[in-house]
Amino acid sequence: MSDVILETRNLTREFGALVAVDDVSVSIEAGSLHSIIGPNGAGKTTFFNLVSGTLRPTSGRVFFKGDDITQLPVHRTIHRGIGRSFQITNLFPNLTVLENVRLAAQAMGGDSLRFFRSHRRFSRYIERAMDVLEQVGLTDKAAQLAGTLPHGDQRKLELGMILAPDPEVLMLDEPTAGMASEQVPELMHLVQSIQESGDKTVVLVEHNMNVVMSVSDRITVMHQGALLAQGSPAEISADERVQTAYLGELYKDRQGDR
Amino acid sequence: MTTATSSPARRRSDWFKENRNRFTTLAILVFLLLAAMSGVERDDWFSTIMQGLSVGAITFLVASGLSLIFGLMDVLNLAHGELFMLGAYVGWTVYTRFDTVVDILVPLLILSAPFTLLPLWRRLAAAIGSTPLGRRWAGLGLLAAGATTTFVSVTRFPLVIWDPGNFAMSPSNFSVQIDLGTLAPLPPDTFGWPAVIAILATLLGGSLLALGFNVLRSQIDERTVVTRKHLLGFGVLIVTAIVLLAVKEPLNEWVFGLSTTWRFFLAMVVSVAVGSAAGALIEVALIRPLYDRPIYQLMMTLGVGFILIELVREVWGRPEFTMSRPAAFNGTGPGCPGEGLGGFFSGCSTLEAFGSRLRVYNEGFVILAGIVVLIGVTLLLKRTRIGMIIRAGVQDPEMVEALGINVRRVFTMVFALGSGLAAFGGVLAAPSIGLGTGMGAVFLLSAIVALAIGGLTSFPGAAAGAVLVGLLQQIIIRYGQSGINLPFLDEPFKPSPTLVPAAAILLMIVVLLVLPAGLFGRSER
Amino acid sequence: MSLLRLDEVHTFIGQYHILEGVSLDVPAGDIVALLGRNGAGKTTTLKTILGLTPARKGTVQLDGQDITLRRSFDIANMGIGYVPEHRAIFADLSVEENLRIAERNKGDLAEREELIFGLFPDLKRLIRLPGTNLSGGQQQMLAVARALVPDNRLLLIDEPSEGLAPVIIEQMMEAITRLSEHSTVLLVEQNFIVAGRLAQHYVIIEEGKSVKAGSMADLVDDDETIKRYLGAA
Amino acid sequence: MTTVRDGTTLQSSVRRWLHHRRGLLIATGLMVLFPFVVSLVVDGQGISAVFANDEGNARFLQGLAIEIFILALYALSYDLILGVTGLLSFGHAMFFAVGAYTFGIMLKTAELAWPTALLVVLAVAILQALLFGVVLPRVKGIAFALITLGIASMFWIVIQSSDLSDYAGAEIGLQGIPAPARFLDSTNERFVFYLITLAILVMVYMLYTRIADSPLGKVANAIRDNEDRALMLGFNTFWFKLVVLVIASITAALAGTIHTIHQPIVTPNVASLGYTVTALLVILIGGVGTISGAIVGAAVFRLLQYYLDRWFGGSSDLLIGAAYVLLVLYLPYGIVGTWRVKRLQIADGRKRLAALFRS
Repeated sequence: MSDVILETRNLTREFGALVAVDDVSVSIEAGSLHSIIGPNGAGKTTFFNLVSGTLRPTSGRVFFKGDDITQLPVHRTIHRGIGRSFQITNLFPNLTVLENVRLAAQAMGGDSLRFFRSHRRFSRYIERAMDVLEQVGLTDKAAQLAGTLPHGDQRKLELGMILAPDPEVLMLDEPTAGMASEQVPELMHLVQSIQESGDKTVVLVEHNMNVVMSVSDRITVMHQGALLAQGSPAEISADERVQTAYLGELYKDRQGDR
Repeated sequence: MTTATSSPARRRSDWFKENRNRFTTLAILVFLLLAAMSGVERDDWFSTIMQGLSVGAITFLVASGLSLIFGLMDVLNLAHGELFMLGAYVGWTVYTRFDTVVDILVPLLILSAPFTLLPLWRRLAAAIGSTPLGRRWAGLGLLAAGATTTFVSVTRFPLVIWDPGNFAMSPSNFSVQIDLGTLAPLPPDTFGWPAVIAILATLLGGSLLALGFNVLRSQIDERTVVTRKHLLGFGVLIVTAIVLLAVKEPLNEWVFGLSTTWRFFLAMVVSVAVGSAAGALIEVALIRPLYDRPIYQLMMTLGVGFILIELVREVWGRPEFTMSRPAAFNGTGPGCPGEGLGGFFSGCSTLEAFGSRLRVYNEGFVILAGIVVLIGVTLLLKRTRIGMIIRAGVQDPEMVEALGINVRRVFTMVFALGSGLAAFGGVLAAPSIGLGTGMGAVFLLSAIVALAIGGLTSFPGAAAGAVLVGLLQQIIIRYGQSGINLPFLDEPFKPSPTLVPAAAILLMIVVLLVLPAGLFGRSER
Repeated sequence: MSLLRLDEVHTFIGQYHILEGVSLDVPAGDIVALLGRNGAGKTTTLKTILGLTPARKGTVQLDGQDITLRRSFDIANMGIGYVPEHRAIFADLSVEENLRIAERNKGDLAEREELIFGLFPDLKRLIRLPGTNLSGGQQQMLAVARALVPDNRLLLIDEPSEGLAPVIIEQMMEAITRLSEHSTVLLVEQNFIVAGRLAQHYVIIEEGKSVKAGSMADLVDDDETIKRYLGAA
Repeated sequence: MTTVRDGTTLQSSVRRWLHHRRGLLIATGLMVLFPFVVSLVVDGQGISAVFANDEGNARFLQGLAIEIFILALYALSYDLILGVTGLLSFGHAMFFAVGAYTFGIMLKTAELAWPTALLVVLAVAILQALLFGVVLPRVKGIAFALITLGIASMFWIVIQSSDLSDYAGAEIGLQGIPAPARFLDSTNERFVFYLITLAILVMVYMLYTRIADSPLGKVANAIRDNEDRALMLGFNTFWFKLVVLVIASITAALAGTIHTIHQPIVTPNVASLGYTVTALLVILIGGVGTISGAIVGAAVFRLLQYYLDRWFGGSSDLLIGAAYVLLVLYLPYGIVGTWRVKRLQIADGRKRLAALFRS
């Protein structure tokens, strides 16, 4: 068993009476691809927000490589090496594609407060950004305004912005949301190659069951804020509770037909 | 980002916990006020409170409109203070120079009459052709032609004899000077042309303008037909104008024969009407095109405020006016000052109560008017359908529109209502503080401070904030007379009256830093 | 005869090009499910029909009438009810006011009281409560009920099952089935099981484009399509 | 877009710099020659008249130009806050007025030498930016606008209150400020002072274009576009906003200082909301967020104001207000902004034309 890189202990977040995340303890192993699934409203995005520091938990803690990062503000968790993407496209629409990624790369360096040199002199960020753009396949659109990209390319750009700072853990919130089905395998392949080649950990929230089952090392199922099941893809697809709660009655019937 | 999807059912204890900051702040504020009051001599405290409430009432009238507008459409109307000022000037004009109102009203009615025939212009506009560029130039050309015609014809009406300088004179003074020959305005019969031609030319001008605006409208709408209702509206406007023109002299005499109380009442009605109309016009013509550019909207209202000030300077000139209190609140002599709270109805200018002397107008009538507006608007919001729509719109205008309600029209109505309230505040304030082009900025600042303290979108918050600001200001003024013993000064520090608004602003900054959403405001949704 | 028809609709939100060609037909009297992944543009399609995010290209027709450029309130008044994704219950208004605000003519609510409270008996009990005090399920009921107050021939319902407990989903499905006897329904639904049970037709949206449409009965057996576009099941 | 670090010689990089900056260099040169041209052509006097500080159009127009330079400096600083970083501050007049008043009081009441006074201005400018900075992490958007409006209004009220009349001269303002030095004297050494202000403006402009292009400026752009996202990229946006405020505050205070030397009178007007609106108007005319727009806008605004006042007298403010409203409605990108947008279209058209000929 490899080391645990990211761990939550009894993480709970309430919005008034609604318990969006309810006593969730998850351990994510370094170098693994760990998926979190669950129906809409299961609390996956809130869970992401708690881990990345966008939201504060009502109770419970988050550990990264053994350090307690529960109270760290969001910009600090990124510097620790946790990159996080968004379900809803969240870019700088009036800046170019290159600039979006370049900024993400620049955020990691210490020169962002320098104001007397042209940003072009810090060519390592531009080089890094171009590398990333090539990785996600947006090189030829580098000069375009991010807001004018088609939806699928915006998803790729979003991924690029996570990659640019070279984080140890990538938290991807439905990276394929809204993408054309032809592009999905391509993107997932990319995610997988990043995970394998760079010794990175990927935490993935995804709706696409096929994708999840084929790429994940481990799967966590959430339902109505709480942890329903954890295990390998095989274990999860065999788990009765998961099938009834998440995949639904109809799915079970159809499975029976086969 | 999406967080939880539903807004939760709150338990009572949660509610208290969430509002802890709010209660603490409120408690500290009350404590501070009480502590401040304890330093004031006993005889003074009642009148200080009443004066504070009076200033608070005027501030509230400005703040309430500001709050309604901001709540519903997210526009911080920085021209609101100038609408307040406009209300004061219009009210003053009706009060002291009713004759000018008739003179202005006649061409205005004629000019606006063609606008009632909207379907006609829409059909004509639709016939004009549909290339965007062509329509644009045609529309601008029509507007220019209309404006020129209007300008030439309107100056043929008797209103031209009202030189700005003349406004400063009382009607009697004015007629005396004319009799003496020291003042020689153009005689009213220098119509230039016969009245009929002037009227027709104005009608033409109005028609050209109406057509021009409709040509410039992007949507072509051919569905509408001129109905009897439209014709009726047109007829009423024209007939009113002609009748007014005919009965001008006797009407003026009759109005000047009324008591100042009645004239004050008339002034309130007219300035609220003018304020509302101006507000609606500003919203439709200038704010609406900018709904998707909020920062420009803010800049626009700022610019409109400056234009209103300059317009007032053009029309009324630069001197500052005073306005006498209406007769019902201006009595002196035997039986005055009135005794106790019953003195309110004695017709005296002052009354004695709780060991303090109060001015019936300032500390009685104004506060009363403020309370009436507070209750009236609260009822409007809570009990009527339009109030329901406003409350819903504050939260989610898109959903309201999706229910089949014309939200834009509601926006215009609320803007008009808010502007009307500000104008009402202006006319109420005029007898106690006088008129000047700077009055708007002063009260806008107070109103913004009050709103920020109370919570930008909260109507009760506007009232609470306004009262707090009013009280605080009066207490500071009172200390300005007696002095505060500060630990590090030898002599008591006597803040000058000019420093008064600064105290309220300081309070605002502190409150905003503790509670960014204000006392009653809802924090971010 | 189709009640609603979208033809190559393109919609932008600010700089973002969200819909890149959506065409669909909603036959009168049926339930049509709009399917697709998160972010595909389903909600925007509903908003475009209502004119809340107006189409820049293409046409929207209601009953043969072009409504593309009409204002939202105008479109709604032609008989379209909208149940938005996050319910959009007016928190400051009581349950009764939330219903009353939807009246187009005085007395609409009184006329349909029986239907509404028959479907959702809970609401009658809560009638005086402010909207903010309702639970998620109750809010969803209220949102549907609100769309029923005026006489609507078309209902646009966005994710009625989202975040609800299974029991309440059942109740909601029951309600939608019953109200579809009165009006046509265009339904956005993530939960394929719910959509499969309710709708007669489906339209799949992907990357802002409508890519596939047909009868729901066919789709339920079409594993290939489900796998490809919907991912689940 | 990638930069290539090749073995460029010093000579070629200087040449490239000159080429890159040719517009600015030409404009600066023209402005240096401007008084001589006016003196020769309009007044019919010799070149020496300019040095001799003689009365005439040349002297008057130099004064007007200095006012434009001051306004441009002030507007530049506002453009950095509002246009580049997207912070809507309604208290910018205070940044200017604090510089003007501090410098005046230091010279007149404290009788300091001008370099010391300048240091005091610098310190006060940094201090007031920090004061604005205190509220930065708490409030955003409209609340920030309100608080800055509040702070500036307080300053405006305090500065004209009678309590401080010994220092700030209450409503009349600060008068009788001595000239700080022989060469810092707009009355007796106008041409020298003209050149100094021109030089300052050119330097500040170059600094500002650099800032806008620097890593800091890029983060500022990101904050303007989507602050939450910038935060989630790992930028602690508070520091960036604070640095921007400090730079803008120092620039505006410098503009205020020059104003004090030029006018030798400081009135409370320069602290009023109206003066913030002036800055807003200037960058609106020039183009929000374009940097050079601030200078173009300042020139257009001041000349417009001057000529409208000459032609229409009292009604000129009304006309300026109307122009403002039309600008907001119909020309939101301003002169420079619109030109930049159209320039691409023009270049596009030219390319299409060329392609047409080639085929």
